[in-house]
This record gives sequence, structure tokens and C-alpha cells, in this order.
Amino acid sequence: MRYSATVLDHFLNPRNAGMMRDPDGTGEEEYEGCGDLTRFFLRVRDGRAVEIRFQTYGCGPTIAAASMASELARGRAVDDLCRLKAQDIETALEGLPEDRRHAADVAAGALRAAALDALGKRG
Amino acid sequence: MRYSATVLDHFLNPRNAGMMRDPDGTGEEEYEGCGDLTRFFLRVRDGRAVEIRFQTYGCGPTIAAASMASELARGRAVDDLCRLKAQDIETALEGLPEDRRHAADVAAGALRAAALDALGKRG
Amino acid sequence: MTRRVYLDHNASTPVHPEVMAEMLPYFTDLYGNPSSIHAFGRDAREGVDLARERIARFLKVSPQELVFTSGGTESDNFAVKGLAWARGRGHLITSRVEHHAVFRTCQALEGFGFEGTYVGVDGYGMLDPDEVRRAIRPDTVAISVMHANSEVGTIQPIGEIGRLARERKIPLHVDAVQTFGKIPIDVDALGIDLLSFSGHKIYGPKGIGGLYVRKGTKMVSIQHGGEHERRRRAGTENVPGIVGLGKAVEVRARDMRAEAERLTALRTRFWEGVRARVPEVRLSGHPTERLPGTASLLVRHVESESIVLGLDLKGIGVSAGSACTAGNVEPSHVLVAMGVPLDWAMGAVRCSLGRSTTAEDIDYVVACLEPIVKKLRQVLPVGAA
Amino acid sequence: MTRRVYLDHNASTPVHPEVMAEMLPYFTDLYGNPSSIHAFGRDAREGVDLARERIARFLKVSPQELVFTSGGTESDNFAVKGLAWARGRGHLITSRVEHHAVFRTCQALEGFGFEGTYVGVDGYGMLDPDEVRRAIRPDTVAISVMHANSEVGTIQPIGEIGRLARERKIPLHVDAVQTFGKIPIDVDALGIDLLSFSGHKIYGPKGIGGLYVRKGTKMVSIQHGGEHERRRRAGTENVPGIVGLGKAVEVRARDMRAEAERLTALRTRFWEGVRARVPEVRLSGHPTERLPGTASLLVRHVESESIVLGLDLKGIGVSAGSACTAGNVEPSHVLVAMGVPLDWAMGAVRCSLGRSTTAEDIDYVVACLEPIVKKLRQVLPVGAA
Ligand SMILES: Cc1ncc(COP(=O)(O)O)c(C=O)c1O
Ligand SMILES: Cc1ncc(COP(=O)(O)O)c(C=O)c1O
Repeated sequence: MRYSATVLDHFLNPRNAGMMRDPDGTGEEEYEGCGDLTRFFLRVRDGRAVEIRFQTYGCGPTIAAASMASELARGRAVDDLCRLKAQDIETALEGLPEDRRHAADVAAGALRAAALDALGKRG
Repeated sequence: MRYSATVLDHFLNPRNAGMMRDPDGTGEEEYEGCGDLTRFFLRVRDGRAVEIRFQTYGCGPTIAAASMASELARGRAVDDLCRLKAQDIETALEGLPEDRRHAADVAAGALRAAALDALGKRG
Repeated sequence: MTRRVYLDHNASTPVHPEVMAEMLPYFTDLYGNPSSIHAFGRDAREGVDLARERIARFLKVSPQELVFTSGGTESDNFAVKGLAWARGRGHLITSRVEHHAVFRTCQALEGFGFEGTYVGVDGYGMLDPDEVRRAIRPDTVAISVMHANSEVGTIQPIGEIGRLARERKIPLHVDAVQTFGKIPIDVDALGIDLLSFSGHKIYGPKGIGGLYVRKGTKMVSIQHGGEHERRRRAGTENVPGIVGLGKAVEVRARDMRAEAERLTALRTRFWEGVRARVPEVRLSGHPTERLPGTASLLVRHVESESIVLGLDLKGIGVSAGSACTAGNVEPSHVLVAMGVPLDWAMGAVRCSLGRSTTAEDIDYVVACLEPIVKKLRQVLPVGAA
Repeated sequence: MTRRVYLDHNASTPVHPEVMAEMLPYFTDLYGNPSSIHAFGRDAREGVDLARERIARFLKVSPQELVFTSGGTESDNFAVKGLAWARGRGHLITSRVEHHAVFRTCQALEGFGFEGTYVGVDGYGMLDPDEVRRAIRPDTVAISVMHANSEVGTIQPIGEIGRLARERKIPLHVDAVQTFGKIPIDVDALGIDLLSFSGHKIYGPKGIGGLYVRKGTKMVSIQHGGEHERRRRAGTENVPGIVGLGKAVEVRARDMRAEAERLTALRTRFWEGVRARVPEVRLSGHPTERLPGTASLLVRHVESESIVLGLDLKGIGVSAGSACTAGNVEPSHVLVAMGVPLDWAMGAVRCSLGRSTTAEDIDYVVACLEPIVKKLRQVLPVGAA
């Protein structure tokens, strides 16, 4: 199998999938503008992301990466989310094939955008 | 097998192979001047080829064709030998592959040359 | 993962047991080089000759009109380059839905000064012979059109194109890799001058194929070396492969009709099942002029590879119609040529049925597909979610 | 005909039982297309990957530097055309004793405006590196020299030629079809940039081969289509063939040294036997720089095919060094290049030993050869008779 057990698990059972009404922050990342897109929604309390949701168009690993990112992000300070790296997501997923690394990039980018949005709204 | 049993028999056991001292007629045929050569020697008595010998350079079927030609010719009138056709030799050999037909041509040609030589010497 | 269902017969097929049985001795016992004149070589040559005769009989052509190659890709390269180079320069006509083996060969020839016209198709993936007619120029040196499309299964109107080509004395090459041995092909009636086929699509081995070249067609060879295949294709013959291809064709000749009927029924069962259980799904390709066993789905708003991956985890092998390359969902050139909108094209999944496929397999795949699509749609950032 | 002795291993070899065992499942069970992303495809891909690794290990190169082809002929075509076309035009250097797969490829390229220099050889069939040096021009784009000659077994001084090529940054292609897996090859030490090899010469299957391409070598592909082999060689991979080639190489890596020693001893026994019993016979090729198992005889004044036929009738398979084509005895281009006089060249017979060859086989062949030659000489129209 090309993908780790963790990737498959998050692909098959994505955590925190879906949208959110009135989020405190939303952010998107598109990959070279070709329909591949991940969007995060954040609910923030006391500077922390207490609830996270995501939606995505994209291949299996993109879904898994978004799901993993939502798990990694929950409960963390919003400032912190801007610093969550694609590499952290990939590591948590136990690796991604060379030609699917972009999945972690997209998730990290969308999460950062959502965090910045929340900071902007708050600030 | 590419060759008939008769071809193989005459190739393995050529009849009348060898040279002849003081023949009444000798004749050669070369094939496009490339070393392939058959030579016949005739001993003529009362207008008939009573003894025939041949020598040849050439592939298996060339040897078989010369051997068969020597058998077909023995006892025949020398005039007749001029009329012996490549096709007759090939038929007697139970066929030759397309790309080895020349073997019969060479044998017929050499025999004809030997016959003409004998006729000329006699005439 | 207990059950395994292979629905990717357009990609490759297992070798038929009867084919395997005929090939086996040629690996270890009849291993001579067919060019050798001794008994070892003659035994191998006999195997090659028999295979050529079998295929000739099936296609109703002369054995001398067949050249063995290393597969469909080489056959396509050989056909198109062989025609083109024999003429030195000129204009080539092909279509926008060809297999890359033809498509990229034409493009490569453009790099050598040939000109190419790539005729479009309609929404079913079908060529309009009138468009081919309009593309013909005085310097057109070859037309190359596939028989059936490997991705959507649409069968092209070869007969009409053949008539056009013949009237103008332009050689017609047909890539029949997906139809040879699946549906009847009459090269004379269809006006075909060259025909590509491949072993591994019809339960023969991989790495072997063939090209029919109508007698009198001006061609040059593209692989140089020894005097194999009547000086048309150099290289020691792949004897077991050739023997296997010959046997595979013989078996197909026997089983083709019944199998086509059986697969058509299974394909219908599949499509009915999918349509009933998965919302927003279409069957791509022509509704009637199509390969018996090919069912290409367009699942709206879902990404092909995710479906393939989901089914793979259930032991099912199907093929993605769009590839996710470095983050881009790229619909295949075929779907693009057909004008399929991106929201549908991104979810193209090709299921191709074959000898082993049963009604239970079909029902299992349908049952697996439904929840996978549903789940994938739950994460979508669009209306469908 | 009871006994059968195969002494034509340079023409082709039987598939090794260990090779066969590894290939078998890939025909019928692991039949996926390696390009497919599902489990069926991945299983096939694994087989391909393992084979590539095995060969890389044997050649001490990186797996990415290997491309699978349909055989030695394609590898040679690919190497020479791939180098030439990547440069568009220029000058090619090769030798007069190359296999036709290189020789005719160079000639074909001459038809496209490339220029070729065909360097001669000495009486042993060996190239003089100085002649290669003198042939080099500022516009030389490639040098292609075979490692060992298939007909006479002479091993070329590749190391020296490689040094020359490297100094001038000219890519060097080596046709190693007859040496790969028979004698050690160190591509780095020898300065080789491209190396052709073939499965069926080393107890692997027919229809599969490979090309080593040193990283960074400017090349174009010559077979267009899908993105197989890292876009270097399109066409569905011949998975069982590739698996077989990989295993064959692994087996050769293990057995090569011992086998070379054994064959050298048997070849000596053969030549001693022939020399003692057949008058006017020579061993062609280099006395020491030669393939272990190749013994090419020159039997004066006797025609090659007649000897081959005579031995064939005794169940023995050897190869004719001269062909009788439409009545002409045509010595091979190799013997002509070596300057072998016609009366010797016409009787060239190549015996190539292999795994199955025993001392008894050798003695049997010698015993059969003597009376055949004697008989053939009895019909000769020359002094020897
Ligand atoms: C229509 C068509 N042409 C050509 C090919 C290439 O054939 P092969 O896989 O034998 O290289 C294929 C299969 O991939 C095909 O479907
Ligand atoms: C030196 C050499 N090069 C190339 C080839 C061609 O290889 P293949 O038989 O795999 O086409 C051969 C064998 O015939 C050979 O001996």
C-alpha cells in the first residue's frame, strides 16, 4: 500500500469533517487553482481553537491531511496554528508519498489562513 | 526439417563424388561468382554418359543436387543431358526450399556445360 | 480484505490457462532462436508460424501481413512513424481522444516537421467522419484513429473513415488494442490498412503485440537490426509471447461472442445498480456504440482517486479517469476532448469487466461504492455536501 | 537422433528453472498493470521494482538509471537513436563488427543526416583505441562499441575507449548483450554511459532487455506513449519478463564466476579435440581476450551451413558464421572486417557453450564433426579434396 495506516484511517474516517455556522475564522487553500481546495472553520474561545471543521475537494491524502490537521489543531492557541507546518502534519500521518506531499501543504495553508482570519477578526 | 529425406540422404551420402582423370567432358557452373561452384566430369561411351563425377563447393542442397544430377544423368545420352532441367533435379529431390532452388540450377548448369564440352570434343 | 474483485480489464488481464499451457514449453524446452537453422531453432520457428497463422485466420488476412511487436504501444509507434517516415514529410490526421501511444507519436513527428490535425469528438467521445473529411489535405500522408476508446468505451465510425481514406488513397491506421478479440473486426469492410493489437488486453501475456499491415502499404521499419519479421521489425522474437498471443486470439475467436453478450448484461446490471444507489452519477461514452465490458462512471464533485482508493480498501480494482498530479486534479485528455465539465470529470472512474466477473462481483462493487461516495461527499466544500 | 546437444547459447538460452518459478505467478495471479494504483497494480509494480533493484545491485548503479526494453535490439536502437536525436545532428563512431542492431541503426541515422565512422578491427576482431581516437571529431555526439562480439567472442578494450570518450565528454554506449551476466562489468571503471543487455542470452526470457543510462546523460526516448519507465520508454511493462530478467541477473551474479571457469575449461577441451582431429581448422577471435563459452571455428574450404546441417542431423545445434543466401556464400560482416580470407571464412561455425554443456557433449560434438568435415571435403573441387 502506498499510504500509511494512519493516512488510510483518516481518509476513511475523517475527523471533524463538515461546515460550521458563524465561525470565528475561516480560511482556504487552493492548489494551483484546479479545483483542489481545503477550507477550515474555527471556533475560538480564550484564544484557543475549541472547535474545528473542514471541507475539502481532493484526493485521498488531502482528506486525510485535513482531518489530521483538525486533530492537531484542536485546543491549541490560534497564534500557534499559524506555525503548524506541513511537515508536522505529514509526520503525524506517518508519511506521505513524494507525489502527495502537497496534501499536507494544502492543509497547513488552509489552517493558517483560518487562524489569521480569526486573529484579524479578534484584533 | 527444411529439407526432404532425399535431400538429406544425398547430402550425407553423395553419390559419384570426386574427380576423374582424363574425362571426355567437364563443365562448371558458378553462382554469381562467389565461391559457390559445382563441377561435373563425364566419361562418354557410344554417346552415353557411362561414368559421372562431381565436385562442389556449396551448401548442403548444392551437394545433394549435384549428387542427384549425377544419378539422373548416368547412362543417358549426352545430348539428353543438355536438356536435363533444374526442375527435374528438384522433383527427384522431393523439393527444395524456395531460397535453395539455386542448388538445382547450379547442378543443371554444370551438367549441361559438361555435356556440351563432351559434345564439342566429340564433334 | 477478504473478497477481491478485479474490474480493470481495460488496463490488463490475467493470462488464460489455455494460453499459459501453450506458452510454457517455449520457455524451457523449445528455447531455440527462431533464426537458427538447426532443430532447436526450427521448433521455435514452428511456434511462431502457428501463432501467425492463427491470428491471420482470425483477422482473415494473410500471415505475411502480420508483424509481431512488443505491445500495443510499439505497434502504434510503428504504424504511425512507419507510414510517416516512408513518406518523409506531410500531414497526419488523428483525433483528440487517441491513446498516448498514437497521440504523443504524432506530436513527436511534429517535432520532425510533420503537421498534425487532431480532430475533436462529441460529448460521447465520437468522431464525426465529416470532420475527418474536412481535415484531409492534398499532403495528408496518414490517418490514425482508434477503434474503441479505452477510457469511455466509445466505438468510432471506422467504416466511414475508411471509405474516405480509401477514396483518397490515404493509409488508415486503426488502434484496435481495446477491440481486437472483443468485437468483430473486418479490415477489408472497414477499409483498415494497419491495425494495432496487444496481448495483455485479451488474456495473453504482457510485452507482446502485433501490427497488421495491408500488403502493398508503403512502410519503413522503426527498429533496426537483424532480418526478423521479414525485415520489418528487428529483434529476437519473443517466442513464448508470440505463441501466447496466437493462442489467446484462438481462444477469443471461440469465446468472443458469448463473452460480449455476458459482459453487456453484467455492465447493464452494474449501471442500473449504480444509478439506483448513487445520486449525481453518469455513464460516460456512447449509449450504444460501446465496448461490452466498459462502464465509465462520472461521479459528480468527488475526486476519482479517492473513489479508487476507497474501493481498493474493499479489495476492488478500478481505474481513475482523472489523475491527481502534484495537487492538480487533471481530467484525462479524453474527458477534456468530450467537453465533460470539471465537476463531473474529476470523479471519473472506469470499471472494465472481464472473464472472471460475476453478478455477485457487480453487486458487491455497487454495494461498496454507495457509502464511499456518500462519505466523500460529506467533506465537500460545495452544495452537494 | 537420440542425443541432443545445444551449442548455440550465444543465439539464445533456455529459461533457468529458478527464473521460471519467479515469473510464473506474474502471468496468472499478479497480473495487474503496474500503472494501476489499486492492489492488483501495486503487486505488479513490486515485482518490477524488485527486478530493477536486483539489476542495479549487480551493476552497482542506481535503479533509476535502468530502463526496461523489449530486448537487446531495442536497447541498442534506444541508446544510439536516443543519444543522436537528443543532439539533432552530428557524427557517430562505431565499429565494423557491431551487431546489426547498432550497425543498421547507425546506417538508418545516416539517412537522417548524421555522419558515421565505422572503425575497423584487427585479425582478432579487436578495435584499436587509437583508431577510435583518430575518428573523434569536434561534432562527434556518440560512440557505440560492443563489449564482446557475438560471433567470435573477442572482448573489446572498452576501458581505453571509455577514457577517450570521457576526456572529450562524448557519451559511450556499450552493447553488452553478450557479456552482461557472463563476465564482470564495471560501468564506472570502464567509463560506460549506456549499456545494453538482453534477457534471453542469460537464461532469462526472450522479449525483455534493458538499458543502463548514466544519470545526467542527455537522451530522448524513441517509443512514445504513456509515462512508463519515468517517461523514458512508453508501453505497458512486460511484468513477467522484467521479473524474469531480474531473477536471471541475480542467478548470474551468484553463478557467473564458477560458470565462466567451467566453460573456459570446456572450450579448451573442445578446441583441443577439434584441432587434433580436424585438419585445416582455426579458432577465430582473440586468443585470450574472449568470452568464456564461445568457440568459433574456421573450417577451411567447407561451407558453414553444410557443417551446421551435418551436425543438426546428429542432434547438435551450432550456428553458421556464413550464410548461403540465394546461392552466395556470404561471410558475416564480422569475418569480412577481420580480413579472414574467403576460403576460411566460408567455413565459419560458431559453437557457444552454456549451463547445460558437459564434457561428454563436447566429446560427442568433436566426434561428429570429424567425419562430417571429411565427407564435405571429399566433394571439393580444390586441393583439399
Ligand atoms: C487504445 C490503446 N492503445 C494502445 C495501448 C497500449 O498498449 P500496450 O499496453 O500493449 O503498450 C492501450 C493500452 O494501454 C490502449 O488501450
Ligand atoms: C552483441 C549483440 N547485440 C544485440 C543483440 C540483439 O539482442 P536481442 O536478441 O535481445 O534482440 C544480440 C543478440 O542477438 C547480440 O549478440
